[in-house]
Amino acid sequence: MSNNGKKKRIGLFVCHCGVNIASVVDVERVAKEMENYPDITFSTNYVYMCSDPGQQLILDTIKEQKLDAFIVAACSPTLHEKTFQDVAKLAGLNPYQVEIANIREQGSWVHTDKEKATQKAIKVVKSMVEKVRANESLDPIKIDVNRRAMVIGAGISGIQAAIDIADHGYEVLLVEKDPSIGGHMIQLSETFPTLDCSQCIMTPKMVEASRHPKIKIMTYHEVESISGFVGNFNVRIKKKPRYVDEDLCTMCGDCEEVCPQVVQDEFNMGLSYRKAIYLPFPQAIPGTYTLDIDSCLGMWPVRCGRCKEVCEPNAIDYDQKEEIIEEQVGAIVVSTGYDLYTMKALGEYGGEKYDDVVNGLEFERILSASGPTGGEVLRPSDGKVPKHVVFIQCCGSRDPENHNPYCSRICCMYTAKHAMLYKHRVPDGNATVFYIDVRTGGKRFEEFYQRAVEEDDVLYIRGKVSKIFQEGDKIIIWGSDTLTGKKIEVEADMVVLAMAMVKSENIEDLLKKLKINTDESGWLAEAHPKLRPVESLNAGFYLAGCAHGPKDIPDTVAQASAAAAKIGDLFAQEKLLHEPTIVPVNEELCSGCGICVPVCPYGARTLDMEEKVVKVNEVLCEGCGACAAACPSGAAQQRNQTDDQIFSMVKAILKG
Amino acid sequence: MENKKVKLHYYPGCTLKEKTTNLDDSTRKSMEILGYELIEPENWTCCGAEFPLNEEKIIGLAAPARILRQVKIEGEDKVFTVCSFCFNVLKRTNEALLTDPLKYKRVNAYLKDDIKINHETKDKTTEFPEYEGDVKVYHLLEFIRDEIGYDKIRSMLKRDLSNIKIVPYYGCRLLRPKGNMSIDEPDDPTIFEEFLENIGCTVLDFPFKQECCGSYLSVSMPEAATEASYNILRSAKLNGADAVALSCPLCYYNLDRRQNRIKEQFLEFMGMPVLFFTQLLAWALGVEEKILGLDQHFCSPYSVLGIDDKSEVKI
Amino acid sequence: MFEPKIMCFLCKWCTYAGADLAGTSRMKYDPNAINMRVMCSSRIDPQHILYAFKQGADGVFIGGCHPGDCHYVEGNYKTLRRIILFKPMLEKFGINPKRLKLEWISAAEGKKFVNSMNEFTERIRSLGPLMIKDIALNEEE
Amino acid sequence: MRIKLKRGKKENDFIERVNELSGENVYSCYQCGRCSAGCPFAFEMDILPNQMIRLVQLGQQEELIGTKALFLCASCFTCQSRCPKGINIANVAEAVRSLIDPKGEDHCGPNEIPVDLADELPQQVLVSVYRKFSK
Repeated sequence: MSNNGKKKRIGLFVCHCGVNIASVVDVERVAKEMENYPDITFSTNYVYMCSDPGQQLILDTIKEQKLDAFIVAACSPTLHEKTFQDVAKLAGLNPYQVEIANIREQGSWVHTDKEKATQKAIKVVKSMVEKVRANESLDPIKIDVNRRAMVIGAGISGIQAAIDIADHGYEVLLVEKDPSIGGHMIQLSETFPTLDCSQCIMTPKMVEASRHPKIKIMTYHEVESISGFVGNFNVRIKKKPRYVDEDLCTMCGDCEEVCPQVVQDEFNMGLSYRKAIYLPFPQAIPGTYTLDIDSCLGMWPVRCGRCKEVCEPNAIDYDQKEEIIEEQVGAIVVSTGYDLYTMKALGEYGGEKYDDVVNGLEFERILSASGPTGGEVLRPSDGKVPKHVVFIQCCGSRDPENHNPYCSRICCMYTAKHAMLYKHRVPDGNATVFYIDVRTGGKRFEEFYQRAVEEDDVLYIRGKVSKIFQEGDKIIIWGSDTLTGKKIEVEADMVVLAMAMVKSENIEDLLKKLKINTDESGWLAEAHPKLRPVESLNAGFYLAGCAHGPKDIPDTVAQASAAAAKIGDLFAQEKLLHEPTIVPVNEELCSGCGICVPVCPYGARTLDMEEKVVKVNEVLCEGCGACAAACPSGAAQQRNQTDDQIFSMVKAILKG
Repeated sequence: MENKKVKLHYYPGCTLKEKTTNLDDSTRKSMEILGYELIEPENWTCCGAEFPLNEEKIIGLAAPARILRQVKIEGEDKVFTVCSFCFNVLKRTNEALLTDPLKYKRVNAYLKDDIKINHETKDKTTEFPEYEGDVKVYHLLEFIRDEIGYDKIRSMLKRDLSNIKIVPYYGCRLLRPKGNMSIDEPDDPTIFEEFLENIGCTVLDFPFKQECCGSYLSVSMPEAATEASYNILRSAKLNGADAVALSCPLCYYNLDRRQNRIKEQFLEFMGMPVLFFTQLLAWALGVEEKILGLDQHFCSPYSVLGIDDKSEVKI
Repeated sequence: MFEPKIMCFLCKWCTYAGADLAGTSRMKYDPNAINMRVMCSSRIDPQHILYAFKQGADGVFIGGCHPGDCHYVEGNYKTLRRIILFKPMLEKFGINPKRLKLEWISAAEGKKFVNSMNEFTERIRSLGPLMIKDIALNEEE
Repeated sequence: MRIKLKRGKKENDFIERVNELSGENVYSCYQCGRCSAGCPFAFEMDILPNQMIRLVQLGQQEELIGTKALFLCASCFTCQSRCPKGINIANVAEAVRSLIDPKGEDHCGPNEIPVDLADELPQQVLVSVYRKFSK
């Protein structure tokens, strides 16, 4: 596009880069030959264009020559495109009126034939003239920010992120699908490598979150749908009926006593029982009973209704209905956590057939002072104290053939902790660990592992177990000791499987709503594996905790705080700036075929059924141009890289 | 015609023709009752028993491919076996021909040179179609589950087997190698249990159901094989079984015929009856006792089936 | 010796950066190819390729990120599909599809970029010049 | 006893041949020992299945000569069904057997069959044992 029909006055500055360019490319000839190229009103060369005098030369020339645009033939645009755009701004030009011709990295440095390299440089410069001639002046797209955040999942990562964001001074919605916040961490007994009690450090965090004036806790809520974009999300949240009024419930427990329905207790991993109306655990937040409708006999008074009868404060309300709550937020933290891989998948280990073969979280509950055994180590089948406990690492981890390819990272450490805690509880018992490698790459981890071996007599056997079965009241384990080259058979009283960590069950639905990508194992994908580890590629979404991949508590907390800090960065901006080189639609040309709509990976394009044209959300468009290539009518044109620009550049390169 | 029999190709394999006629006879009789007329592929040979594990020993695929080609020539697209070894070799041959173009080419190059002579007319056949690996190979357990259906079996039961407390023994070849070769999950199989339940047996769990019996090591390393077999029978006993059900003639040899060796090596061993699944099927379908060939067993299975033991007590 | 003209479309995030790396590593290759930087390989429309051939390119090279590495999630898969579908059409136009090449080159693969350039230049050299007058596109725009 | 580790042509060729004949990649084994843990005949073996793979990884053809373990494999595939890397260890054993004894001596030929057993042995056991352990 020309400037209001007026021809652009374009300047050319060819850089010598000392001898880096000039020794191969005849820079003077480039400048000279280009003098007569259409629209070039000024052409020169200089030894270091990026130096202060070089920049001053450009600045002065723009003013003297009244340039509308200019080209710097120099190094790769990744190095100094920004430098020269700033020069343009200083001179009052729009930065999109600057183009760089790369004649160093893709010119002088890779070629030896001076004549050919010079000819190539001229062609590259010509193509950039063609481009800049049609460049539009653009301003960044500015977006308002709604300075409220939503955190999905209230385990330790979600709670930490919520507290940090709230401490920045922003409002936070903390959404949790379960009746209480706390996640898996509140289930743990003691934590490695310090052996401090998990509930003792977790409960204050939970209380802090619940008391924080900027945090709104929404337990028993699920995200129903999300629309909008970074800074401006509209969220619909489903409030599941609890059938108990949170504000009225005094946690007296009368309802629980009369409830006739008994089901397995999830908090204790099914090792104990709860009623259909229940408090998940004593420290639950919010402190209120919840009626689990799937287990309830039915709420018509004719069928049961006993809980309602005995409830003194009249907190039980059978008429509660599902509600949809709409909220507006500017950023979202996804901290949906993990689950353990199912033991059913390990048929050779009995696949949940044997009561005394338990997974790591079950053993945490057995060890926990608040657990079903009150902290005594008793095996589930007969309540006896197991005298020999075998721990098996890498159950379902590091097994690309049959299970999960990755290392679950925390099992080495929690197995050492389990063995140690077992020995502390049962000093005359034996703890044996089967391992492949012991990975202790955290602060004070190796010392902890060595302590288990040296001070607590935990026997480590290097070899993966092949089979577990029951014989009488003993569990038989077939393993091998690869260090001596012997097959090992152990008779144990109890077996603890360090099951792999896997993505949360049924998380796919939520992720589809959020449009967040995962890796092949279902863990949330970060925007860059090294440089952007807490952001999603989808702008406005941040990752924290094990939803992103297996990690221990300190790493989880660090990532949660990092996500909160990133949100602080986002909210500190007055307006969000967005690259304007997007692909709008020329509604005159658009036939409404809709081909570009599914091509867009960001959902930025929608077909307006009434007007029969495609509408573009400029904020969502990242400017890849895939839609422009797909558009059959030419209505979708990328700003400053239109088809016409590409054609004229190709022509300049090949015919020039 | 109500009693019209369905024709079905059946590959018995060598061992069934001589050493384990009880397996062959009970299979034939049961299938007859279930409405099938069994046809053996003409001029069948040994399948080779062991599938060649060496990528370059392709000649071992020629015999099973030839057998399957014959089924194809006779106009059929499926064949069933009861011997686990034959099942494994035939099925793996198909897999190799379907997935490995080089093996396909070389096997068919061998088979191209076949000459078939009709000894009566002295006619020679030298033209054969290529074999592409497309005849479906069933084990009878699979065929019952997928084609006959347990409902039909249950509707035809004549005897009550609920007093028989039995464990299924899969062995290796029905379950492994894992993947396409396996008739069920290698470490969590249920097909054999389902079969036994549907013919009315009381089925017990048994952790050694997929352990190896020692296979051909009973020739080269007899003590090792004996110990392996003993462990299986011991576990069956510990889990409360009256008998072990199986499908493989070699497992049968190791677990039943060699119980005298087990007894020598492990003095406390008291014997454990072993039955082919087809014997149980035939018995449940009301077949008379003499067809079952129970007298061929080393460890008497009569009492398990509730028959007065007419043979001498061997253990 | 025949010196082919080669038009390269390189994605900004991976292949263009790989070409820069070849430069900073001072690797050498033939100057027959001239690069155009695009945001994503999926910006390239078959029209652009045809146009390049029409303007006298003897070969067209497209460089994108490795599968799974696309800055725009999946643009490279779109490119791959388009190129696969487009190649038979090129043949109908009388252009040997070997004159069009799609390659995945990351920002770290300077060496691969150089090798691809040399190989592709050599391939086009052996195919000889594209006889524009013989093909269906031969009329002025 | 020590192994002098060489990574010359001879050793590499041996590993390459094992991979070719078995159709597996012995390099992919990370020595977890699960094959040995589940092998029904490991209790009789002088070296365990994972050690056999290890010796192949080290290129030690000579060390494998005379190992009893190679002739204790019943091809039951328990190892293969549980190997976290999906290695078909029975195939590797078969490849090693054929490479350490290329001249072809019978490990278990017709003469080894006990006379009293010859009558009762099922055909398939004879066919399979010859196929495995003789040339």
